[in-house]
Amino acid sequence: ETIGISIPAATHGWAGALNFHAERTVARLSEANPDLEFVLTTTSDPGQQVSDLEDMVATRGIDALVVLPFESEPLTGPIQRIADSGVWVTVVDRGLAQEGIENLYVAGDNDSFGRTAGQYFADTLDEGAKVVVMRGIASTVDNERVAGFEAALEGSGIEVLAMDHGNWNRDTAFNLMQDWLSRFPEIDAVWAADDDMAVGALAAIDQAGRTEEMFVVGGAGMKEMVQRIQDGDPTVPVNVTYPPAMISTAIEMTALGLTSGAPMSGEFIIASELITPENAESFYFEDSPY
Amino acid sequence: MTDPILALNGVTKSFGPIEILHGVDFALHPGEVHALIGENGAGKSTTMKILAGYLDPTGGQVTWQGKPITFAGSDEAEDLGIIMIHQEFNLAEHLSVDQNVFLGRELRRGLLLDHKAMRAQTADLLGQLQCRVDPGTPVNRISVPDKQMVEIAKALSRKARVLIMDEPTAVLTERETEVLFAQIDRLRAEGVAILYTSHKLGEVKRIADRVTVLRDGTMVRSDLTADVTEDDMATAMVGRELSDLFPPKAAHGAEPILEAQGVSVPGVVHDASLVLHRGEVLGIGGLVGSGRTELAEAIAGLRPRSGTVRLKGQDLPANHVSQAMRAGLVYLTEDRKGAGLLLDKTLRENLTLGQLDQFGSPLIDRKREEAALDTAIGDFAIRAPERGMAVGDLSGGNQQKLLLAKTLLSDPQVVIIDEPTRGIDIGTKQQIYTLIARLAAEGRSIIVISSEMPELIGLASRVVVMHAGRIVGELADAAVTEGNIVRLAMGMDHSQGGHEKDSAA
Amino acid sequence: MSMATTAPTRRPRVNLAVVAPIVALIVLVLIGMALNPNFLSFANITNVLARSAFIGIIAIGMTFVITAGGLDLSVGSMAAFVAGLMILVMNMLTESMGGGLPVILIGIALALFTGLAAGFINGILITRAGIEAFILTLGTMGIYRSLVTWLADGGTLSLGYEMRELYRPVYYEGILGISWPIIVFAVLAILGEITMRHTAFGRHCAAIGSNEKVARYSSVAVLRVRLMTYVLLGTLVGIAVVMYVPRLGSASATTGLLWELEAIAAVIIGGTLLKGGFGRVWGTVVGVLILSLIGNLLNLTDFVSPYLNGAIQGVVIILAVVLQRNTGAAR
Amino acid sequence: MSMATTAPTRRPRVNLAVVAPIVALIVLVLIGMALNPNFLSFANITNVLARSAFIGIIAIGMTFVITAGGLDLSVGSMAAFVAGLMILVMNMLTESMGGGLPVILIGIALALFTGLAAGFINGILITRAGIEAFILTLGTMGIYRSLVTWLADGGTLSLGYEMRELYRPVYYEGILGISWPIIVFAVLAILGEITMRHTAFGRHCAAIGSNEKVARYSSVAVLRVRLMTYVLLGTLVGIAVVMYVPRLGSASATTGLLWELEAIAAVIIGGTLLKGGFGRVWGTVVGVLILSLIGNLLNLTDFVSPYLNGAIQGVVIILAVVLQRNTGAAR
Ligand SMILES: Nc1ncnc2c1ncn2[C@@H]1O[C@H](COP(=O)(O)OP(=O)(O)OP(=O)(O)O)[C@@H](O)[C@H]1O
Ligand SMILES: Nc1ncnc2c1ncn2[C@@H]1O[C@H](COP(=O)(O)OP(=O)(O)OP(=O)(O)O)[C@@H](O)[C@H]1O
Ligand SMILES: [Mg+2]
Ligand SMILES: [Mg+2]
Repeated sequence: ETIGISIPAATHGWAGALNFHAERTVARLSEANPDLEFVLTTTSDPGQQVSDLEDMVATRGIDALVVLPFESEPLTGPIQRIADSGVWVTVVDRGLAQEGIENLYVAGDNDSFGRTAGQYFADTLDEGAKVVVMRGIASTVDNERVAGFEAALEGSGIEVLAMDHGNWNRDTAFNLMQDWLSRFPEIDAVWAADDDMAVGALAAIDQAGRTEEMFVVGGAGMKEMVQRIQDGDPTVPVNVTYPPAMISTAIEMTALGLTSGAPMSGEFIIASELITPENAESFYFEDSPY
Repeated sequence: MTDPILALNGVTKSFGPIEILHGVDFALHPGEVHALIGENGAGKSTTMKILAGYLDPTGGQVTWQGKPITFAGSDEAEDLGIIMIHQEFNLAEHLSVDQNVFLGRELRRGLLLDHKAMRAQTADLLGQLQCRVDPGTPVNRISVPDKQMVEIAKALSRKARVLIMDEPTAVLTERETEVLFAQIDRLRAEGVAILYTSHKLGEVKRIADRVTVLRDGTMVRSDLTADVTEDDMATAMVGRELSDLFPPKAAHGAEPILEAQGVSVPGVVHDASLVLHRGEVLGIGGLVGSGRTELAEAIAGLRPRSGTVRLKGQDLPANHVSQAMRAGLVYLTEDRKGAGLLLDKTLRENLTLGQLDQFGSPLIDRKREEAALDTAIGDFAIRAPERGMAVGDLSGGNQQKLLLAKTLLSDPQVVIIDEPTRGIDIGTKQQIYTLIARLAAEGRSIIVISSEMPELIGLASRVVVMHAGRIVGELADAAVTEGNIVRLAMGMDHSQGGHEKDSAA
Repeated sequence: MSMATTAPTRRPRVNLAVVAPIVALIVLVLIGMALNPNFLSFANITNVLARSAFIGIIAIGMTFVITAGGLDLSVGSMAAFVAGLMILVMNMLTESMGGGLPVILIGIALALFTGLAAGFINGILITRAGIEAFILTLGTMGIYRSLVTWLADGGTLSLGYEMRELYRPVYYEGILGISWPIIVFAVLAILGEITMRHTAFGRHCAAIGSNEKVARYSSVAVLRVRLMTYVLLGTLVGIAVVMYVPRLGSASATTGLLWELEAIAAVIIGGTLLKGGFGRVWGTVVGVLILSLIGNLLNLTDFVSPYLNGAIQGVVIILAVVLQRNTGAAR
Repeated sequence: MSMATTAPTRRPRVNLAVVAPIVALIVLVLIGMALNPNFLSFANITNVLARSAFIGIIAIGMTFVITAGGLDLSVGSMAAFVAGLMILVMNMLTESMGGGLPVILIGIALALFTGLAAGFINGILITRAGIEAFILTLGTMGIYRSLVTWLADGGTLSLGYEMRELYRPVYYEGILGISWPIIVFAVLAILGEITMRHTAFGRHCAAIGSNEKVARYSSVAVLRVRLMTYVLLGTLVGIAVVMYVPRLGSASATTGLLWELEAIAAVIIGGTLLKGGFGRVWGTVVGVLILSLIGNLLNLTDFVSPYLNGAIQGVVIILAVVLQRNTGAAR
């Protein structure tokens, strides 16, 4: 039996971790089940992802598909056709535009991701506090996170000074933060919609010597960040989870369904949790690359 | 006499602040060959470009059939039947011969090109010109003279009422020149007005009905050719009397300095051997395409070759120019534009390009470069309106002089000069001949490749002649005559002439 | 201009140059057959061909631009922008007109026109304002990419469900099992090849790329021909979009990412000279197929880490060109 | 080669061409001053200069490559690969040698050497195997990008904490408040300008780019000089990485993304001809600063949707070049 896996290429930290977990899971499962075959493809745009799916069906005869759609809308049609042809479909993280296509849905919750961080801001910051927001690459994911964040801030009286795209990239975030620091004499907190950007922002704040003045909340539970929370670093008080390991769950459940003949269908939505100094320990994974 | 078809009235032309033409008047008549002569940089090409619509006059008027006219571009002039053959090649190197000939006026059948007709007509035109180039060859694969013939074919393919030719024969041998003249005669008979430039005054005397002399952008005289002698023309151009063109030949030593043994270049040169002695001027004669250039380039390390080349007893590796140059052997290319000069760079940068290490290391000493340029401008009578101008804006002859200066800058022991006086005016020619003789007298050795028979005879004490890639004979001293060279070059006779060398493969 | 970097020994050139990309293609096909029996299946072949069509159609236009000595880096973003605009307008029309075939026809017309106009803007700025093509199209690349992000509000622009179903057959159906993109690509490739080799326009492109001054002196309308190459390219981008939108039914900031590099690579792999003066459309088609096949082959097997896919792609591209290194005159 | 698209009337060229990029730079500075009082603050100026240093150092090398008629698309990935390798080896050494200055010195030496070697590989394949530079470096771009992803196992390679603290000053400290990257960039720019204008190597680059055959006939060692330009560029990539790694102490698959385009754009904005034959290093420096300043200005203000940043960037790049359109000879 063959399982096809299609995920985005490792173009930023979180996706890298996703790749890492996917590969590790595949290696582990192939060893455990010699008669299971895996096809793992990574893509950098929706068009190519559709091509990969086509290839899997036409040349590899897959029995099940685990897919993290690059974008929901464009992938809906092609995945629906694959599902219609009788292939088991597990959709990871990004839901399709139409309900009921996939057999299994394993996902994080981007709205909750933003909302959790926003809630923390609303709870800890005073009215009139000034924050800046670093967004990711313009995409649906980014829009959902930011919408959640903004919704949580609603009515808290916190002022968003500026919001711009750090493109989930450390260097871009570093430059952006440097410029914001020159522009705003007072910043109380930074929200970065991903930990990679938080790393860049922290370096810039450190350089400007303004670490005392503000805190930074990123997201997705990068090792480095969790460590700092554990150490009680006041600049990095909390973090928000968005576990890349969800791909492992999806692959494992799919494989289990194929081999045991007891299909595991349904929805697994993994809501984002707040990582605090108290619970940080349980979010630290020594050997994860992320 | 017929009415003039195209005329200039007090035309002036300036490039920036510098005025190049100071009021030129003359008229072209149907069925007449009008020659325009003058020193390098006198403004001949500029005048021609104005007539053909490539340049606008700054002042004065161009008249067409008596009426003033301004051309929006060369297309407009061409529509009237004014066709110009440029001094510099005007061919797209990536395209084939027939594509170039019909460029801009392709023949079509419906929407599509009529390849067959174009190829056939090109073959026809080349046939008329006795040029054996295959119409399908890309232009970057054909030799310089062949390019000139293609250029002529291109002009002939257009229905010309006025044909303007800027030094068409500069790179042609006498045989091709004859072919061209036959065409000119035909066109003249058909009533085409022809404007013609050349630095070969003998040609002018032969072909032209009327000759106009330009000096420094001013017309100095305009006469019927029948009324003037070559000497008159030269005097009018240069502004002084010219004594004997060629200096006396000095005796040379017996010590061989350059020995080429069995040099072959696949497909072009076969087993060529020659010896050059210290202080000698050796000529290489032959027809277009006989392989002289290839042989010279092979010797100079510019081409892959087999066989040995020894300079002062030391082997020179194949395809290694800088080593040859360091050993004291240089080659002056016949392809000035393609291989000789960087047209978009200044005189100074071109002059020193091959010898930069002479001018200081690691940093280049600009002052010494400027000094070298001063010397070159003096020695070779280079006329540049501005020191800092791009070489491409120099007149053709002045480019050639700069190329000579550049090549000789390394103070070489052995110089191979391919067409040394291509496009150079008669006054400067004399200077260059004197220079060559002086170099030989100083103990340097020179190989002259020339398609101008008098030049070979006047300069070289010994001439080897090539035919179809082989050295077919060698002539010395009194045997160096036009007849002997031509016979060997045509491949007609292998036993004539002085002591002939056995060169069979 | 042409400085045939003469290698030590002269090799027989012409044949190798012509044959090389085809040989590379055949080698890839053989590898594919060895790797997976399904490789030559009808489904796989049509998949590969159909998905090549977008880049392929664009690369045909790029061949003319490059042959005439130009370059266009904006085609990928332009495609995204045209697709975004097309979807937006079609959605609006569906609301007001209630959908149906007319909306699709208007959408197609709009895509073609927008492509043409975008090409015209590039062309006019390059030829009249005299801006270096590389910089100008780098600039418009950023502009179109931004515009589509802005149109989509950072997310994805999607065609309404009903319209998508109606429009879908343009990508997925065809004649005799051969889908429309393949047919259109093939027809355009043939037309392109004929235009390049058998019309004055094609010849003038080569002449301009070879030596602009010579072309001008030979009364070729240099600026107009050059402008036309960009307009042609823009229109072909429009056609590619018309084929692309029914495939995914959406456009976002990532649509058409890096298409420009892929198109240029295909053109050069096909033997067209990057500095202009010589171009061949059939070579470009082969180049596009080579690039598509590499991606397809990597999906057929999994003997390496997916991280290294890019490396294998890089190596194959280089090898494909090494085969024909003798053609490349100027570099 | 150079066919100065002669417009009917000749305009005074030289001055405008020289002044144009500087004018563009000054205009940007004035806009910055008007938009935000902090723009001219010492901190902002040094930030902008320091972050320009990476691309700037690379663009200096790119100026030579382009002047000699070449191109290198691989520099961004190469930088990422060199950085990744450097970090990996430094981490390994820290384990075995226990950290300290020697590890940093070895890391620096490794970065320089790897950069040089990578440049050499590009150069040797382009000059000896005769592969079109565009394609070859597109291939190596994919290869290096893949390799760094693979080295990082898809994630991020981070320098150990201790080493990072030790190495940090190389980016953040300097002399008299001027940080090392700025100093190194300035020194290399001056050296580059001198090399381009006052040494045989610079002249030879321009000669080769202008007409390779003429250069060969003038006994310029064409292949060697061209190879040298790639080696120089590779080494400068190494130097840029040495400055880059201490900044964030990490490298990933996204490091150096699109640096190649930015470097090439800077070179061309600075007035170097894309087709080769003429280059100026100071222009490149101005080009880099223009590009950095645009980004900086956009971050210092928010009068438009951030989605449109790319569009504004595009427009400014085009405008900067329009100012000097008269320089661009061949296009
Ligand atoms: N585009 C230009 N810009 C500046 N000066 C120019 C330009 N074109 C020609 N000149 C100058 O005008 C003068 C006349 O040049 P022209 O080419 O007409 O000479 P010519 O009589 O044809 O000489 P030759 O016999 O050497 O071909 C020269 O001094 C030349 O340098
Ligand atoms: N790059 C090339 N490729 C193919 N053929 C060439 C090439 N260069 C020259 N030839 C051909 O080689 C032959 C010899 O040319 P060459 O230039 O050596 O002749 P030449 O004796 O010097 O005559 P000329 O007076 O024309 O200079 C010609 O037929 C020419 O067309
Ligand atoms: Mg002239
Ligand atoms: Mg010759």
